[in-house]
Amino acid sequence: MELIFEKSRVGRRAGRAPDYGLPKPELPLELRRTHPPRLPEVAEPEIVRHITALADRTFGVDTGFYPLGSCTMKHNPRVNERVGGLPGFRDLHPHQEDEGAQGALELMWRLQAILAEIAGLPAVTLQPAAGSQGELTGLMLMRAYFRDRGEERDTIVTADTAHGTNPASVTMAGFRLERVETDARGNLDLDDLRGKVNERTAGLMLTNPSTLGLFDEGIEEVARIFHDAGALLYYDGANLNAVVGISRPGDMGFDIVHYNLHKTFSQPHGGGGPGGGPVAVRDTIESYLPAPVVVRDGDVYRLDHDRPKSIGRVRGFAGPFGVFVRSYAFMRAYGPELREMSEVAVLNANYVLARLKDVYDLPYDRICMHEFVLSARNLKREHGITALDVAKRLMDHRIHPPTIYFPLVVPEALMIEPTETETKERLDGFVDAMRRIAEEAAESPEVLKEAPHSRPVRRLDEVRAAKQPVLRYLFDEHPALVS
Amino acid sequence: MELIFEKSRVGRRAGRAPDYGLPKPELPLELRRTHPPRLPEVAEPEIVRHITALADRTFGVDTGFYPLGSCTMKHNPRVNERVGGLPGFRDLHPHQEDEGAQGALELMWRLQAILAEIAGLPAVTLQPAAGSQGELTGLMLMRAYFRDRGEERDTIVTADTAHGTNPASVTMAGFRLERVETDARGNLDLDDLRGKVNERTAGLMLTNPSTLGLFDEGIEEVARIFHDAGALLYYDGANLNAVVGISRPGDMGFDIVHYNLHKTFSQPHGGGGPGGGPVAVRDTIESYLPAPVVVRDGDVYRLDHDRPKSIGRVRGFAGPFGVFVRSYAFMRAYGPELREMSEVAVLNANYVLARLKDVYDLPYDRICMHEFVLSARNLKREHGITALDVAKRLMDHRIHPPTIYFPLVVPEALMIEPTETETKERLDGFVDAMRRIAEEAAESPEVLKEAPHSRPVRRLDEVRAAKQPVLRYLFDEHPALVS
Amino acid sequence: MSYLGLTDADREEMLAAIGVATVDELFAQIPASVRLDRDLDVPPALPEVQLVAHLSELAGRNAHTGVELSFLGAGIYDHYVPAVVDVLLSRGEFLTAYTPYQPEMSQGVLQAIFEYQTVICELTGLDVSNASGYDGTTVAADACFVAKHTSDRAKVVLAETLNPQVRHVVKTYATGFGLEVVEVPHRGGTIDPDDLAVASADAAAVMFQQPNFFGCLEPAPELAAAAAEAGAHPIAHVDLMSLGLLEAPGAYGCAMAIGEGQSVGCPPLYGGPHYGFFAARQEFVRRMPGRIVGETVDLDGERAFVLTLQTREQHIRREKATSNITTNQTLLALAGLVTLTWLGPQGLREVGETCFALTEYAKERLGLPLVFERPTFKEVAVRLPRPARDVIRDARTLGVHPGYALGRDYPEMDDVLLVALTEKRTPADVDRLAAVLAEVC
Amino acid sequence: MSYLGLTDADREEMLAAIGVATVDELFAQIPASVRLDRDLDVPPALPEVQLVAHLSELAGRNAHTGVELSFLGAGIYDHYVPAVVDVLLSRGEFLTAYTPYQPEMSQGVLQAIFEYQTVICELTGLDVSNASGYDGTTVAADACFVAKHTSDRAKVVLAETLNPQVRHVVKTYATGFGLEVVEVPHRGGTIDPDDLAVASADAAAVMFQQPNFFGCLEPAPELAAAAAEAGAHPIAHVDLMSLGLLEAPGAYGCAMAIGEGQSVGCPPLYGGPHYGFFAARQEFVRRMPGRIVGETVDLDGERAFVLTLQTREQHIRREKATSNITTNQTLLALAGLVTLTWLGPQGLREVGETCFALTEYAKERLGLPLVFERPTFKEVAVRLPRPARDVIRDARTLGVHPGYALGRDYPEMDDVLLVALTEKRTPADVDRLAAVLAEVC
Ligand SMILES: Cc1ncc(COP(=O)(O)O)c(C=O)c1O
Ligand SMILES: Cc1ncc(COP(=O)(O)O)c(C=O)c1O
Repeated sequence: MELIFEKSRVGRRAGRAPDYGLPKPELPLELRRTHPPRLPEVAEPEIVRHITALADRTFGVDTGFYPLGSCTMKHNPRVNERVGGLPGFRDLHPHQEDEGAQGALELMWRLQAILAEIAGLPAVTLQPAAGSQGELTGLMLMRAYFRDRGEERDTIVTADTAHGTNPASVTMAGFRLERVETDARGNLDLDDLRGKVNERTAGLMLTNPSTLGLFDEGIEEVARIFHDAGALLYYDGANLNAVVGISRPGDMGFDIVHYNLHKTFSQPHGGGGPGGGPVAVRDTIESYLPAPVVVRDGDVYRLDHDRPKSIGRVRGFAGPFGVFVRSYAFMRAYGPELREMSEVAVLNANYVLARLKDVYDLPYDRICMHEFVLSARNLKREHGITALDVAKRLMDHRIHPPTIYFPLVVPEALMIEPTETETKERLDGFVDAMRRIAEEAAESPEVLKEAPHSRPVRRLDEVRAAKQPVLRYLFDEHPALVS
Repeated sequence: MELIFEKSRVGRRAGRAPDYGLPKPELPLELRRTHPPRLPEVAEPEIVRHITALADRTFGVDTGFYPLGSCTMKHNPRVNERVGGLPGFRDLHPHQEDEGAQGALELMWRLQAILAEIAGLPAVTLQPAAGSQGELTGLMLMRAYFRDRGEERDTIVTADTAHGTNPASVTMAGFRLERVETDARGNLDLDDLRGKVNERTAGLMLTNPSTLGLFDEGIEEVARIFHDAGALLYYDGANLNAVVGISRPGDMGFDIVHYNLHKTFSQPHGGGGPGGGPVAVRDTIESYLPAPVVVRDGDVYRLDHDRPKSIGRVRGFAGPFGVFVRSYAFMRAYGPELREMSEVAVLNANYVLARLKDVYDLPYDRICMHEFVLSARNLKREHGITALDVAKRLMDHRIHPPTIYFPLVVPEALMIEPTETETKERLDGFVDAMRRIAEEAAESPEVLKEAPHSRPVRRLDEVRAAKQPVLRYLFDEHPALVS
Repeated sequence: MSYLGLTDADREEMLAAIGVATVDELFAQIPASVRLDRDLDVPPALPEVQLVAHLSELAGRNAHTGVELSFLGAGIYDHYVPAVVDVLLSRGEFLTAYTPYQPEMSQGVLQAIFEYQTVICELTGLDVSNASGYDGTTVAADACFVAKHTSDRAKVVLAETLNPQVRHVVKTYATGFGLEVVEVPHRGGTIDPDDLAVASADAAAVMFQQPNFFGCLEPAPELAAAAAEAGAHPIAHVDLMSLGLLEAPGAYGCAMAIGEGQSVGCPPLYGGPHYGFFAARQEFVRRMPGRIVGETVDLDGERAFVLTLQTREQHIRREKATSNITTNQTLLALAGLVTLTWLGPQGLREVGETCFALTEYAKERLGLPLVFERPTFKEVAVRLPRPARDVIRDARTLGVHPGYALGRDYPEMDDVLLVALTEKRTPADVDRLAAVLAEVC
Repeated sequence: MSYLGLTDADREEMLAAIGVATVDELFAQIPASVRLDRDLDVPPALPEVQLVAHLSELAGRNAHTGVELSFLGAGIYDHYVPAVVDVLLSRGEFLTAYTPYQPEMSQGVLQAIFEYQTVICELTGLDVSNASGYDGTTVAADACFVAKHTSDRAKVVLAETLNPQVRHVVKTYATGFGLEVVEVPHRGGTIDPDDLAVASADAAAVMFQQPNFFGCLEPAPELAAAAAEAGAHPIAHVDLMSLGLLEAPGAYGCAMAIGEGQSVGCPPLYGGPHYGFFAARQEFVRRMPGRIVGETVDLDGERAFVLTLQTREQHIRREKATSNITTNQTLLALAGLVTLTWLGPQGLREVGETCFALTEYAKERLGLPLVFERPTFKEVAVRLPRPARDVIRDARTLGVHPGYALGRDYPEMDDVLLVALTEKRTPADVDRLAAVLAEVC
């Protein structure tokens, strides 16, 4: 398919700015643009067709089943898009005085309250832009908390199953990293853990249920170990979809929690974003939260910027407001039945697991939570078929592949998260496809090696992409098109 | 692909009505529903996927080139959808008092004024729902006009090239039909015409340019013949896209004109509709227009229902208002440059014609207007390839076929209307496809006979559809799904 | 221009290929005397920014349901249109496609229409549905046309309780159809079956509305029986939104059921575009107007859908066609399909129950004399101490539009207000209406 | 529940397949003591009708640009977002897809990001762009991180005329990064190159904003030169909407260019979500944060696109990654791409010219003393006879929001009002602002 630059012709155009017939002022010469940018020159009809054609080459949850583990690719209710587009939200300037933004502030305040109840922790900041930034914020909060106490703690413990963002956040926050092993049941190895927690330990970062889709059965003991050492526990909320209304991180002993609004609370993923990563904390940590915070005085809501102990701001304004509107609408559509959301997410995952574990290896044979991790190592051993081959072949069934090769502790990992919004028919379709692929691995492995066979492109040369990076359109190879 | 009824399961649901906890009144027993309707039971996620999958199996102007002759499948600007959705329009009740609808009334009044200027006729009714209803309205206006004059006229003359709606409208309006021939140049045959116009003749219905895409060079004489006989001329505006700002029906001598807002003025066709078919008339006919009409008193706009000589209403309220918003926005985006719209439509058509007439027969070898009609009779004679085969093969080039087998005066007709919103690249792509198909007709006719090869379905058994009509889903063949 | 893609270079090449020097030459075939030798006298072009500003300004001068608490109904109802409908309307493939003449290009829209026809048949209890008519008025004229041609009778009987606009349009069409139109007056808000029996003598069809224009429930089964008795086709004009609770017309012997589809899937939009639905018993299928989609198979025997029974239509039968309709209301009809799918049988029933309950609540809360004793569904006529038009004017100054002035159509009802209740109104809204009416009456 | 599709029968079958009797058993692995033994204490579920009513009520209590004539800017600008952007945002395939880890499933979004990277490179005059950062503040922190790791220096210099929120976020991140942050005060509204030269000594990077937070045009080329002179990476924080008129940062020697993308393609939306853009010279590519899409070929040699240089990223490099970012702002960045495509080079230039001209018109029409003598682009700081906060409060009662109170960030500027002009404002709007300010001052 042509790039938009290849559909460009000198002199074509779509948008025009109004010309109010005012005198045209002159810019200082040395600041003026010397070469006009080579933006595409295309009239509206072909812009619309281009977007349409690109969409046709993109697979979303609306297109079909998308069990991408750890990403909670649930259905995105359309009413959320409708309310997200209300002029009272869309056209509200973030510098508007609080008196002129009471509805928006009330929405954020209500969202904070619901999030706090779900986490079982009292105070919430909505500012972080995504889970990863929530992590960084949480670690900054730990630093501030200990500095305030005059304690010198420089180490953060993470699990070997942790998502890459955890260690990356640890480094960005200026902490040392300590890794702890997973035991045979998929829980944190308590013996290994005890040896690694001491007075230098600032805290733990844990995903629970873990990236294996397993709830840590020793969580109480884990919490005790850290708290006894005066350290804090951080909850990576990426897997919260398993336990909303069922078990609260605060009750598990976590002191700081991030939510991924684009996972658990259905902000559409948008091909990579936007997201939202609010953070909830215990009252002992509240005073360090990023400013501003939404507070309520009687019937009036306002942004409180006066937080002397705050770590400061981590992004612009009070957070990704449009995401709040969608997630708040999502929560209000469920009410207390949010519990049912998690129950069905777990039921769906266990059903698929039950129907697949006889054909794919299951490293940790337990009831899972909202997702589970299979291994294709049996197919690799017997037929040389890898997790990648399985993933590519699924595409020919019009199913998006699961997350693969993560978590790292499982070889040939296939990380499968069906989510609660799928019907049994969809789950059965996936099971049938996975079983068929396992048969094909034996019957016709070459078909899998060559897969996909039905997509707009075949497998790509990723090495070439990295070795000879071409990261933007090379106009000079197409001089005819340049203005 | 499954039907929505096949995705239905008892107990699934999406929408809920609010329950305000009021007492539940009882309906009279004899009026109560006995069997619940078997509406689909589907949750929102699969509803959205169903719509998405159906869209993927539908080809629109947004998907690609759509030169469907006589239908003016031009690009539909998206700003029109945006303004069409403004709450002030969308949520305005049609029974709202005029004082509460001044913005809507002003829009309609302004639209009437622009339409009047384009037709060169003073008075406009916006009421008709589409071109066909505009025709019927026009014929009713003729009847009222002559009745008022005490004249007995019962015959309407139409051209042999006329669209089927013209004769159909004549019958519905209770008139007799007289058909006149087309001459060798594609104009009305004046000799034939003279013999058919007399004191019983109420009027002429003519499309100009004709459905052959040719402007009637004798239009002045045609008008003279009818007017001398005391008859009226009706202009079928389906082809107005050729002459906006260039030649006005009123100046050609037409007394009554309909517009197709969904063709010339870009109301999206919506898979079959909605449309809009306003009618403009000479002042001598104004008093018969359907009521209500939008009038302006000073700065105030109102619906005038008090029209004693009106033929009455032809549909509900004042017309398809949402269509008016879009077409008005379209006209305001162009302003007087609407002339350029028609110039480019005619330029595009002639360019394609020039590049195709050596490979397909051209029955009337003239410069065309916004569309033209080729004949595949040469391919049929030499290779047994019909217009239908050409049409089906175009699909494999991701191009929507032109209108075929119309107008009836041309055997194996291919009626091609590119519209003004296509780029030269698109036109060239179409020309290349058409030329390639002509080659294939000689090289590999079976490939054409079997076409299309790349659509979700192959050619259909249309005879069976008509012989054993299945016009709704047969639940009884799928008892499992029934609630 | 934003919507045109030709560059100057393109134009030159194209003119050369055609063999003319200028675009003007292409118009040489138009006699000079009928060419426009000046620019169109229309307002100047607006860039998109200003276009949106201009239309927003116009929209801003309309009192819509977002700024005024409204109880207007009288044929157009402010029911909730679900967000899933936005998905349909925003898909360019549906928006920018036309009538599916080429089935291989249009299976999606064809299947959707087939599904629409099915839900219409289900709701009305009849055998066949077309792909939509213009609106609730024109389908009534269509039905009379069908009735005339399936009987050798030239009279149609209309209930006076049938929407006045519907009766008006039928009369407008009647002359051309060669139909005589007779109206039967109501007694206490509904039609008396005996009156109807008398009027039905040698009528081709009898048309009544359920619930009727006053919001009252007609003795529909008896009316249908009386008509059938006299050999006239009973035709019910119904509200789809009521058919989760009210009996299907087919179940009480109607030959055809028609109506305005707006209440299901379309916002009021100042009167359109909406869709008219048309359903009938099998025997009428070959006389039906408009597009009809049928199921068939392709060369591989796969299920597929196609426009069928086209020999009824103008492009084949021309002056012998059953109608002249071409462009219809497909996109709106599909909005109706999506809405009905979203509601499902329970949802449709719930909407009906909520409207019904709110109406009973309003009767008691408003404390105004009811004009008719008959049972109602979602609309009620109350008598005011002052002319309804004045009350409406005064109430609007308080931000409430209390309803429709029946005096607009029934001169003897100048003091009657028709109040409509949809599920979007709450008991608190009704309380506010009561307070406002108390204040201005 | 509307979003859940399991029937009771489904649940039974599924539990049986799993081999448990109840859903509760699935949660047995959660220690009882940490289970919630009550319902969540959250507001009750709302059917869609009421949900929309509730959110509309909240939205209705915000003074948005449709109900208040606003001259607010200060980092977020009310530029026109074209309707073609609606097409992008309403396509479910883009809306509901995630990061394109599997290129064969996501060529559309990958190509779109590649096109986005290209236009960012074109506008900034730099070699590489990532697929977006969170916003205009976090990309500034990212840039400092890159600067630190591509120099062996631990100091960053920020212009005092750089958006205060940007400086604030850089400081928040600085501790973790091990960075020292130094600020250079302005002289008369812009940064003096000599001051900057001094401060730049052994700095890893120098960051300034063009146009700056006061709306003034910095002597950007001289600032970049001064920084480079001192061996510090010059980083420009720019407004994409200005780059049709203003020189590309790459052209005057900047190592990196970053900024808030909101002005191009995103409505104000009370602060987000928007997108931050990040462009740099080739040499920094392997230290850049975030997703980057590259061109390659598939097995058939066909052009295709894929996420590349992933060894920079957290999922591969973990604690050694250049950033922890995972979810980014792709959809908004693509809204920017569509907007820039719609504008094209002429459109972008015209928008700049219109804003520039309106600003000059405002300077003269408002007749208030200008705080700074420097040339401006689309924003101007004027001195008021009263505290700006009070003037804003009073002006709002007249339906006009006159601008931003610079005293919020610069205590010494309590009487300074920052007025922003986009192409959506008209000369008549400026006249109205002048009248209102005259009235309340
Ligand atoms: C386990 C885990 N932690 C953290 C993250 C990072 O969250 P986000 O993508 O919202 O930054 C993710 C998702 O990518 C995740 O799966
Ligand atoms: C020549 C001609 N006349 C009349 C019509 C009928 O117009 P409409 O489809 O708007 O009813 C059409 C279009 O179908 C047409 O092409």
